[in-house]
Amino acid sequence: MKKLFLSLSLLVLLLAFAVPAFAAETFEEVTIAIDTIWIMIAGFLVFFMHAGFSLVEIGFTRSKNSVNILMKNMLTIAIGVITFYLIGFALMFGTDAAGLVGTSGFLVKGFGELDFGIPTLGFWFFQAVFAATAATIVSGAVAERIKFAAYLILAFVITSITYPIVGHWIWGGGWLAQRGFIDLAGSTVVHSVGGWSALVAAYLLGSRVGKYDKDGKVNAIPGHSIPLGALGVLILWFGWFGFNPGSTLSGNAYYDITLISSTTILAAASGTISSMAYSWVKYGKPDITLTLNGALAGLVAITAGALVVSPLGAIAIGAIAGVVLIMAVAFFDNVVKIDDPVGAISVHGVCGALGTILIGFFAVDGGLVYGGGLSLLVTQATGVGAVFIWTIAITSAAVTIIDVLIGLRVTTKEEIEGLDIGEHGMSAYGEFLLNNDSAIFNDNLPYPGMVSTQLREV
Amino acid sequence: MKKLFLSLSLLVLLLAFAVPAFAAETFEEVTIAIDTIWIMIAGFLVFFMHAGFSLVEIGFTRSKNSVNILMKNMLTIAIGVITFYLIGFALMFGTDAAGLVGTSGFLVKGFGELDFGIPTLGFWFFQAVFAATAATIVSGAVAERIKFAAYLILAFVITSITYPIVGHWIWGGGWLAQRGFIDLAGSTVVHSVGGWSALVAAYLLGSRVGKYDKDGKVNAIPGHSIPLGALGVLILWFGWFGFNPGSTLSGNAYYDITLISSTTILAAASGTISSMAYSWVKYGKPDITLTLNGALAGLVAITAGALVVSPLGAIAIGAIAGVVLIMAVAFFDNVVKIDDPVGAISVHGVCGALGTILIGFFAVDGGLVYGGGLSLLVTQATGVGAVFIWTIAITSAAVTIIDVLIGLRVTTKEEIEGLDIGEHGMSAYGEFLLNNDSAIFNDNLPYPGMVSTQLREV
Amino acid sequence: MKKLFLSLSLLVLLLAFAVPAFAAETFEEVTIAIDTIWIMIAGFLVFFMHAGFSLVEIGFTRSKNSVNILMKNMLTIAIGVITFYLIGFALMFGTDAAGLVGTSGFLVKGFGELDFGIPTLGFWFFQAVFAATAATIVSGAVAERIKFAAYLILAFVITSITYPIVGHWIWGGGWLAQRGFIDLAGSTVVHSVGGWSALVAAYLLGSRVGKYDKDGKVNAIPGHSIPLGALGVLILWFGWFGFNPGSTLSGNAYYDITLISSTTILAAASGTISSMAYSWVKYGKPDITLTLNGALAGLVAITAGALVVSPLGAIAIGAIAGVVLIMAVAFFDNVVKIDDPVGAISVHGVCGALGTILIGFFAVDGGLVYGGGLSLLVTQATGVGAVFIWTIAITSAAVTIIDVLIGLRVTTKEEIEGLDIGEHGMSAYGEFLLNNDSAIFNDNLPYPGMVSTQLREV
Amino acid sequence: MKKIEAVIRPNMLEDVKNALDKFGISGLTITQVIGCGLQKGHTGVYRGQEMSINLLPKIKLEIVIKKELLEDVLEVISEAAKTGQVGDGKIFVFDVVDAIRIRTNERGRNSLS
Amino acid sequence: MKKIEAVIRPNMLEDVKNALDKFGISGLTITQVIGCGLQKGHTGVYRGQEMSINLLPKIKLEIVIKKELLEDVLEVISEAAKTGQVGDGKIFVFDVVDAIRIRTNERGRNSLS
Amino acid sequence: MKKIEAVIRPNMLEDVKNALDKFGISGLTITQVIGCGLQKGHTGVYRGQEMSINLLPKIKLEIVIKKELLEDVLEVISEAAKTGQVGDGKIFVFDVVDAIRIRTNERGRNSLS
Ligand SMILES: Nc1ncnc2c1ncn2[C@@H]1O[C@H](COP(=O)(O)OP(=O)(O)O)[C@@H](O)[C@H]1O
Ligand SMILES: Nc1ncnc2c1ncn2[C@@H]1O[C@H](COP(=O)(O)OP(=O)(O)O)[C@@H](O)[C@H]1O
Ligand SMILES: Nc1ncnc2c1ncn2[C@@H]1O[C@H](COP(=O)(O)OP(=O)(O)O)[C@@H](O)[C@H]1O
Repeated sequence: MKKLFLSLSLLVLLLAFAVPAFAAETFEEVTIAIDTIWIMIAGFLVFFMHAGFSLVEIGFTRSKNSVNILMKNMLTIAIGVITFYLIGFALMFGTDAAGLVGTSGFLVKGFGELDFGIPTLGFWFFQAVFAATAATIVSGAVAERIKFAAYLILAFVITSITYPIVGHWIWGGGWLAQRGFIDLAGSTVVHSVGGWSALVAAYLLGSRVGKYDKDGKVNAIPGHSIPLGALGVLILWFGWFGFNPGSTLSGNAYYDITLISSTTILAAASGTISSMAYSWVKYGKPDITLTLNGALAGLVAITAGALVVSPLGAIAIGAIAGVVLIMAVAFFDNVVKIDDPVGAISVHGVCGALGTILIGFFAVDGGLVYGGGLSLLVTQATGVGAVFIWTIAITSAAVTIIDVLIGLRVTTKEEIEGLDIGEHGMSAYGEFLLNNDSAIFNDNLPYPGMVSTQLREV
Repeated sequence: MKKLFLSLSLLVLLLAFAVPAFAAETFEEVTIAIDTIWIMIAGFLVFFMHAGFSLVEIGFTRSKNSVNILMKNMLTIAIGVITFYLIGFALMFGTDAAGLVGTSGFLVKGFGELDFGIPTLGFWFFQAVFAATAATIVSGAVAERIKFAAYLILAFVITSITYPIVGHWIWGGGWLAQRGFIDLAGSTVVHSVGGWSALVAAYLLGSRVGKYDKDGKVNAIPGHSIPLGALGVLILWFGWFGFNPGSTLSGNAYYDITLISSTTILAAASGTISSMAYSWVKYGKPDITLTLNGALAGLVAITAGALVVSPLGAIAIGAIAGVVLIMAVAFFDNVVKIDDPVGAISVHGVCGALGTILIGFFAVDGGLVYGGGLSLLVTQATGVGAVFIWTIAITSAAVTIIDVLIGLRVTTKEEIEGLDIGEHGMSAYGEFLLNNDSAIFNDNLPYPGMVSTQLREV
Repeated sequence: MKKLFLSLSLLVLLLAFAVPAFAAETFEEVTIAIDTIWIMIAGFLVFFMHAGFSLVEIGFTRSKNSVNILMKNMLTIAIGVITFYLIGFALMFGTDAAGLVGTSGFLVKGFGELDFGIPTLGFWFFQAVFAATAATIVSGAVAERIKFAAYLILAFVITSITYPIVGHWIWGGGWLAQRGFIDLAGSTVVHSVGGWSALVAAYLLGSRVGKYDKDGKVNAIPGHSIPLGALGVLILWFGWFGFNPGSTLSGNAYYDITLISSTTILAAASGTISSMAYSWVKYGKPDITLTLNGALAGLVAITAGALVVSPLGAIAIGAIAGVVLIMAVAFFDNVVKIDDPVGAISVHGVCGALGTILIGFFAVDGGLVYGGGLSLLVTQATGVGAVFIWTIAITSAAVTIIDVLIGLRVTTKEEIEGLDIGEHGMSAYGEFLLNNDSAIFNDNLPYPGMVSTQLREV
Repeated sequence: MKKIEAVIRPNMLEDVKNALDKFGISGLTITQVIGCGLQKGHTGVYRGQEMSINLLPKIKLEIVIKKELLEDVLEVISEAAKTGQVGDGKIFVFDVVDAIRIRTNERGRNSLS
Repeated sequence: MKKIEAVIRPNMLEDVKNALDKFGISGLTITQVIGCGLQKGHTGVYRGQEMSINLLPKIKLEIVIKKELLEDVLEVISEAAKTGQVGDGKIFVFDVVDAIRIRTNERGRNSLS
Repeated sequence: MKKIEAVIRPNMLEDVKNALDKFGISGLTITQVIGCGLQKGHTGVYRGQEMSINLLPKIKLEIVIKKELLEDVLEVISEAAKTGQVGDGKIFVFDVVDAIRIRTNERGRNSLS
């Protein structure tokens, strides 16, 4: 009876799924299964990073723009995934033309089922969640002032053109790949592309109202929720374990997986410590948003070289990135005066480039520190430079065209009221009483807890 | 010495765990191991969806009820898991009686160790986290007015009776399974069961104080934290990658896994875009809570057919669901006037049924669009109808009995003060000053950021 | 052409990653791959628990200290990981000296590549995320009054000395391991070590200003965000599925994995229900923070015995832990008057010890309930006692030395203003208007929603 | 000119505001306050510790009006805000020395809209 | 002594405060309020339902000053707070019977800093 | 009748309230405000940028009492609220023209509880 039940039940399960369940029958199939589940799970973790990006972006900005930022993040994922299905994947992994761009494979058609080691749709999935990431980085830098519709078009351009073409150069068999350029999981492909696009967009948009006084004085515009921002960073760190170790593109590469996971966590840890310590020295107190950025800086920087450096090398890279991050934030804030609310340019652009170049020093095989000569360093620098130029060029063009067509920036009135009301007709917090104009008079209003009273002894 | 250390250390590890570590020794064992870790990880992700549900529910409602909602969510998981261990699993997967219900296997006893392909407890685990989901869906619709004790009983009924019996029909070898009804991961089994239970419970409870004026005017009752609601949706989307791809019930089915993951993400993406666009057209601005619901609508709708439609089919299903979602929300709000604070009926009930039926159109094998004739569509519609009738009937009975026994709804005084104080004696936010009566006078009080001043040029 | 593309593309992928991709070629390699990806994914989940700890700690405390708590959590991870790389792993898993401590393997050097079944760095990774957990437990108990620098040193001591040495005794081949002491995933190794360190540190620090009146009256100091606290608990529960099932240290042990996952979820569920019910009986209403703690109590308690008890045994252990938790919280609050804002001592210290000892009763093989005699119980109690003494001793010494060197506690003035301003110069919520002195006059100020007006009928 | 300060229940605000609108008063300022009077508070419990809450949320309305409207407005407010239960609140009346409309610099009675 | 109560636009607070600083007024108290007057509100949409918002955020400034400064301070405030658009706000003036500096027990005019 | 407006340190509220309770005053209204006077503010740092904070959180107490109690209540409050450090706050006194208990329509002195 039990037997009967069993077979009936299994039969029914099969029927229910309408296709015969496929079971691995050969050794090779088992290794494909292992690769597939590893890459898919890694892809799920990368997807989850979007929650992290969303939280960092709203946490580090004012509550009057939170609805708008969350909408941008939701739509970035949606546009990124659909676009990358229709166009992006083809440009990135289609038949190579002159080392510059893929020219076939639109709608992920025309590939062999196992061209990429696992079923092509699985490989597409992993790449698609990466693609959306590059666009999301921009979202933070342009927050609190870009028109919603303008942003949607920009996100479309990044995921359908800017990113896939760089991706083709480096991961799709293009000219940089052919020169031996090393970028395991995208310090350059993903983070620098996002960061440099952010640079251009934030520059062309101009700074937020209240960020710079007429006399050039820089005002702090504190974020409205450090807890959400910190949760976002921890989610990103968690998701990075899909981002980097998943980029082995194989679950069977067990040495690689463990090395990458270890260098990733060590670089993040040392980035956290070095940025905490450096902000303490430089500004008198350990600064939390810089420390949070520092963890991300370590992660971004190790992303290119996680497989080619040693654990000690990873600690070094993270530590350097944590310090450079703080210098970069101060540089963009005070010197070039480009207003980047969440530090996206510094974290992703600068530290992405930094990490890519540091491979030339710390690669166990070929790095300067290990006596490997200059050639790797030159290759890495070439790639960083080429991606910088391409991204600046294409994003400048795109942003300018968008500006002409529909306008880039909301009105000053809308910006002061907040984009949530202006663009979406509602507020993020229906009940809380907030100081909504903190940007305007931030050197007058106290922040909670800033009670400076002389206290009686208790 | 090293060798010695190694063996000592391993020996000790073994001792420490008190049982001999089991290692795969045959090819079959390896495939079972792969299936097991895949299903367990998928189950973990499904568990995590409860965090998503919790956040969506509190984010979309008022802060004065957040403690109560979180308590409901915690207890739903707890009751769901324990109940499904004692009773639910037996009714769902026990020896079939007349295609209607399982009749053996209480306490998950009496099954062969590998009856379900992986160890039975592993299969139970995966099914248990699903069961709790169906109950949680109801929690959102009855929020802000149901008695805590009444809800606990209702959650018990859903996880021990309502859901397992539908589950038996479709996944446990029952009559619908035998007719070839397709529901991969539960558009109908989980979501419609939850959604239709929500419909009945919300209807019998009546609307929240202040939702409808005497003259029938509908008032908005804005949620108190869109950021938490949005985070909840992203966590749900993330968890869905356990829900759908995990429902292959095999980690070796690598083609299925990659197809399901891809259709899932594409449907969610197109649901996001279509609901954003439709709300923009219909209400003048892109509405965030409808867009968030739209992503979920796409996910719910693709859940049944993720393995039997193409990527383009998935995009179509998601797009349709995103629009239907908005029409359904307006319908329940304005026409039948059933007050559903989070849109659970529309997202899970309506879009669950919709997605199940759309298989009749979009199934590559047997769908109308591909010239497959009507028979699949009829089967799908039959299942949707049967589950609707069963769920409405059993939930009506349960809710009525609960009402008679202990009362369903808190007093008006308690509802206005908030259930947090009334049911649990404390508040969710110990420090924030809130507008707690926003529901009562929501067309008078401004929401943060709603500053309409004429601003000086800056 | 397609073929050409394929080979070019794959070639390029290889080049891009700079090392030849490693692919499993033997049966044994496949089993290692399965073990590796299982343990790494489990480790990722354990890492994510740090987000859970962070949220519980800030949610259950006042907003004026949230920045400080988040900084402590970030640095705990960072210090824990780096320290455990440099020192901790060696003390825990290096060559045994007298059953007490490891003496080799600093910088994770000198082990064979597969000494631990998977690549050594992978095993290190899994252990490193555990190590940081023990320190984080302390963070909650000392919240709202410890100096930032003092905490950093304490975290260093715990992850580099306190924890690794206990770890050596039990998991590294030390004297307790040799006696057959059972602690699968660390009820004692991780949670009790954290809990007893918390006990000492909270005791030596003294209670927060306002917690106890001169006449000994105990004041409630409500947390500022129950939603964040509850999300934290759900994240912890989710992460626990890495903590416990991952501690099989093998993905091929599929029976073990499914049993552990099931006992884990069942104990958490029954802990949730029993603490909810007991708080209802004892205090008149079901208390949410105790219920959330109750879920954690169930998880902590099952952690030692998840593999050696039955599902029903797990339900019993969880239920007992949920009740003992509430008694312990009341005991520390009212009787010994040690101020533990988040209940860390009760949850991790008490329930960790409890769960370890309950193995003596509920172990299917050797437990008293199953007629197994006293010997297992004695072994378990011995281990619990030894770890208690060691942890109390070393932490007392460490805390005393820190106090002498740099001082342990912030000034009263800083404590009342909040550590966010004092230690970090900024606030967690830049905009919200808060009652920051709720601790001082908590029996005067209302909490949101506490509207006791007589309401007109609506 | 007189200034009326009324401390009322939060959930009566809508009714009071509607009544004032109907009467023709459009200018007013509202503050969230907490207060105590005869009305008793609550007891809450947090982790087993009792908390007594004796300051309750109220809404303070401030309205500056021409002298001759005083009695009527007082009646409108107390009518609309009354439930007959302890905790209904209080109204206080003050003299106003002067008033200015910032936009136009109008002074005195004319500045009241 | 006189008390000035000014209800102004939130985003004008910085300008007003700077103007007062310059004039030499350092003591003031600020409250977040919501209010309505001639200014029209907003319409928001939530899940397809319209919400009309006719109480708008304002800032209330309270300043107690010596009588002889009254006219000057009134001018300083209304100058700085003016945009010329509906919604600029109102200023009311009241008599103060007495004032005390808690720290020193100084009474009357001397207690004003 | 007189109205007392006292601006005090947030963390002195409990002491002041207890002192008033003891004295027999049960009716009062509390508002969260921010203010500045002689007391200096703070400097914070956010991402390396300094922020100067010169408006500090205070608590405003409003109490309407019978005239004859005025001096006693003033003393009770200033005693309880004093720390002797800059920032202790101010008390202002105003005349009250009339008072109404909404629940009962009692007017004048009788309406004060
Ligand atoms: N003497 C007073 N001075 C200032 N505010 C008062 C005074 N008496 C009452 N209030 C305010 O009025 C509110 C309602 O007063 P209460 O005495 O509870 O109402 P009732 O008039 O029904 O007795 C209080 O919460 C307080 O804010
Ligand atoms: N009669 C009044 N009593 C109390 N507050 C008032 C009165 N009139 C206006 N206010 C306050 O002043 C604010 C601005 O008033 P409004 O009439 O919009 O400005 P304007 O002077 O430009 O007509 C209102 O939001 C309200 O808070
Ligand atoms: N002239 C004034 N008008 C209105 N409020 C004032 C005035 N002077 C002081 N305050 C209020 O009193 C608070 C304390 O004043 P401060 O001058 O710092 O105290 P102290 O009396 O110790 O000098 C200020 O923050 C402000 O809110």
